[in-house]
Amino acid sequence: MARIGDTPRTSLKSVLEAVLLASGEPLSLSVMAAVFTDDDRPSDGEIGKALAELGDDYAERGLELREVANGFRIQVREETNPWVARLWEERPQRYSRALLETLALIAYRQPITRGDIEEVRGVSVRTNIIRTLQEREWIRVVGHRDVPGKPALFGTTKVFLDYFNLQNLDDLPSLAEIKDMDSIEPELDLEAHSEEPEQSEAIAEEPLEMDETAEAKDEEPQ
Amino acid sequence: MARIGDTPRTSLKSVLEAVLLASGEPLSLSVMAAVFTDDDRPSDGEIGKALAELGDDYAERGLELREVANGFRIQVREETNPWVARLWEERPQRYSRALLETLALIAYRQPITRGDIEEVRGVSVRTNIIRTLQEREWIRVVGHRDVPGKPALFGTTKVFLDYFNLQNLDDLPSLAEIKDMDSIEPELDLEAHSEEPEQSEAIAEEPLEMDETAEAKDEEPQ
Amino acid sequence: MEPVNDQPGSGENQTVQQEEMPFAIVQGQPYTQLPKDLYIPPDALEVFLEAFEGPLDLLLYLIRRQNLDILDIPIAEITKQYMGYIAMLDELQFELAAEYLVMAAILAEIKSRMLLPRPQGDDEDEDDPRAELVRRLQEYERFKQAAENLDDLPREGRDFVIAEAFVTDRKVVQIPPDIEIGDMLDALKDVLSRAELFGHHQIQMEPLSVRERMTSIIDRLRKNPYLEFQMFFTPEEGRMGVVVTFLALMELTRERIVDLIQNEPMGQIYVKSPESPGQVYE
Repeated sequence: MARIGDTPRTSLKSVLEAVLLASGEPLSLSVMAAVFTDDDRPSDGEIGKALAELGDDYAERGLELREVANGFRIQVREETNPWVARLWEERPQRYSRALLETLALIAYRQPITRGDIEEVRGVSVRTNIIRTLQEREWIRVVGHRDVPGKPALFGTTKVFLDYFNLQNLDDLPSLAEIKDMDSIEPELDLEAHSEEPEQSEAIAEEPLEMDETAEAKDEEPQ
Repeated sequence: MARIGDTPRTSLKSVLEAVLLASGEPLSLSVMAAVFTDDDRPSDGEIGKALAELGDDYAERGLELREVANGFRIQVREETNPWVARLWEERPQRYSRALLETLALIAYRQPITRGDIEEVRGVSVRTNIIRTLQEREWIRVVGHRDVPGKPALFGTTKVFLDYFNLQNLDDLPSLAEIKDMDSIEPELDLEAHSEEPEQSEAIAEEPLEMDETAEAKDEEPQ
Repeated sequence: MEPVNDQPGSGENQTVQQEEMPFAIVQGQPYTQLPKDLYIPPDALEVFLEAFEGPLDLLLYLIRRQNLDILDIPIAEITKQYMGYIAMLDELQFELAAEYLVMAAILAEIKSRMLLPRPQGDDEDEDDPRAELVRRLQEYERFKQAAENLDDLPREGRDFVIAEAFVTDRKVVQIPPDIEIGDMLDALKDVLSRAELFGHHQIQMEPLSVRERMTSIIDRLRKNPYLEFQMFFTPEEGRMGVVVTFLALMELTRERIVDLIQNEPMGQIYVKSPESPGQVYE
């Protein structure tokens, strides 16, 4: 049976650190004292001294020894929390079609009221869609239309442009282009292109729009 | 927003230590990489190097960084366990020989059916043993043998390896050599032993049998 | 038999070797040793038999107890002992006996075959009648050993604990899903074709640059709700820029989003946000 201080790994400080990290919750001095046998039990003073040393050891690390109401615990420092918090991130499913349509209409017809969107879509726009788009900072209220009820006018933001890697709204394809496209995704999705080597070469030589029409033509003769 | 390496407290090593200790379960390299943003994500090589340094930091402490089947984790060294174990009143569960033998057969002989296990053990395997092993996520059904009744084939899981502190099945203690069948011919017995010294060593090496018989003799005179 | 005072689960027991653990408790007394002779108190038999993992385990015990080589079992002697156990077992009860009885039958069969004279000449090919039993015993013994080795491995919770630090704010963060620009355009295309289906909607869309300019004009008016008309024009943008701004202002006026105000003929034109109180710019 190992005894306290036989090796550095079983020094009082090492044992207290192991005990604190094993428990994962605050431990009072008396609980810490209780893990020792009558033969090797240190005094509260010795435990306190070892804890102070342990706290010093943690000065340059991403953790800290903290005394809280229930005793001492080792916890993640606020400074490292941004990374630690990402351990518990959850990525929910995709956005609904309704949200995408609403966003597209705001992008192409801004400034636009909720009523305008509903008129084009033929259905009401749920409030949580607007809220979600605002929370992502993709849209914002840019003003109010001077009609009864003063409805809010929505427009897109710089965050929206940055997210989609656009310099300005003109970089979006024109409506005429959209109507002519059989399927929009393959042509516009740059990542999809890079996965297919033949296509990415074509892109390197030509601007995006040219590439799109070229492709569309290529496929027609079949 | 703090960035990796701004201060010692947010060095890559410190962040990884905080993340490992916050999670309380093994983390693979890819999970560790996922706590960084695209801007500050280190390479697997950099993470590996930082983990190696972290492991060295723990050399003189009551904890260790271990690689197990599901990744890396920080755990209390066996040397400090005598004190740590006193944190909890409950004694760790003991497993019955029937359960351990069944688990050993599944570990060493996977994929294996319940019938195969019963053949080796010479007794039927109780259903609750299989259920307990499945509930602990130590074993799982990996397929079905293509014979009448389509019996389930069992194999062990990564959770099993993690629980027993192993990286992979190769880390299991090697299975005892089986003794040469030819030597059971009584006439050949002596020859076989003298000709193949390794064999008799193999027999002598099995400590358990020797122990038990020795003990039995010691106590007989009473 | 020797009762020992160690209660299972007492502190010192943890480091004690497996084979010294009491394997049975009879009338409150733990036993660390199996009986040395064949006499077993009837009420103890059941627990002893439960200490064995079946007939192979019992047979291995009998072989070891006499320090016999597993490869050279004196079948007659072992069978006699084994049958002794079975006899008592049988008196007591029970279903447990079935598997043991099968083994007894196997032993008896081997014994009888050993007694028969072997045909001369082909004894090389003739299997030793014990071969199958020995194979099974050896195989079982390997895994009995493996189970003990497994039990000796450091085990989570018993021999080590996973270290865990406290996290003050351990809440699950919802990461919003990503959107591909193509998804958005696909959605728009759907809306447009649906709107066309209904026919009565006039979907006129100005060039996006005009739309964008409309938003930025409103934005400027939010900060300063009363601005001179010409302040919206930047000569550096050139003719196209001027046209875009002009179209944007016209569209905003038409949609009653901004007001154009001229206090006197040929006077200064102001652009005013209708939200703002009609303060007069003097």
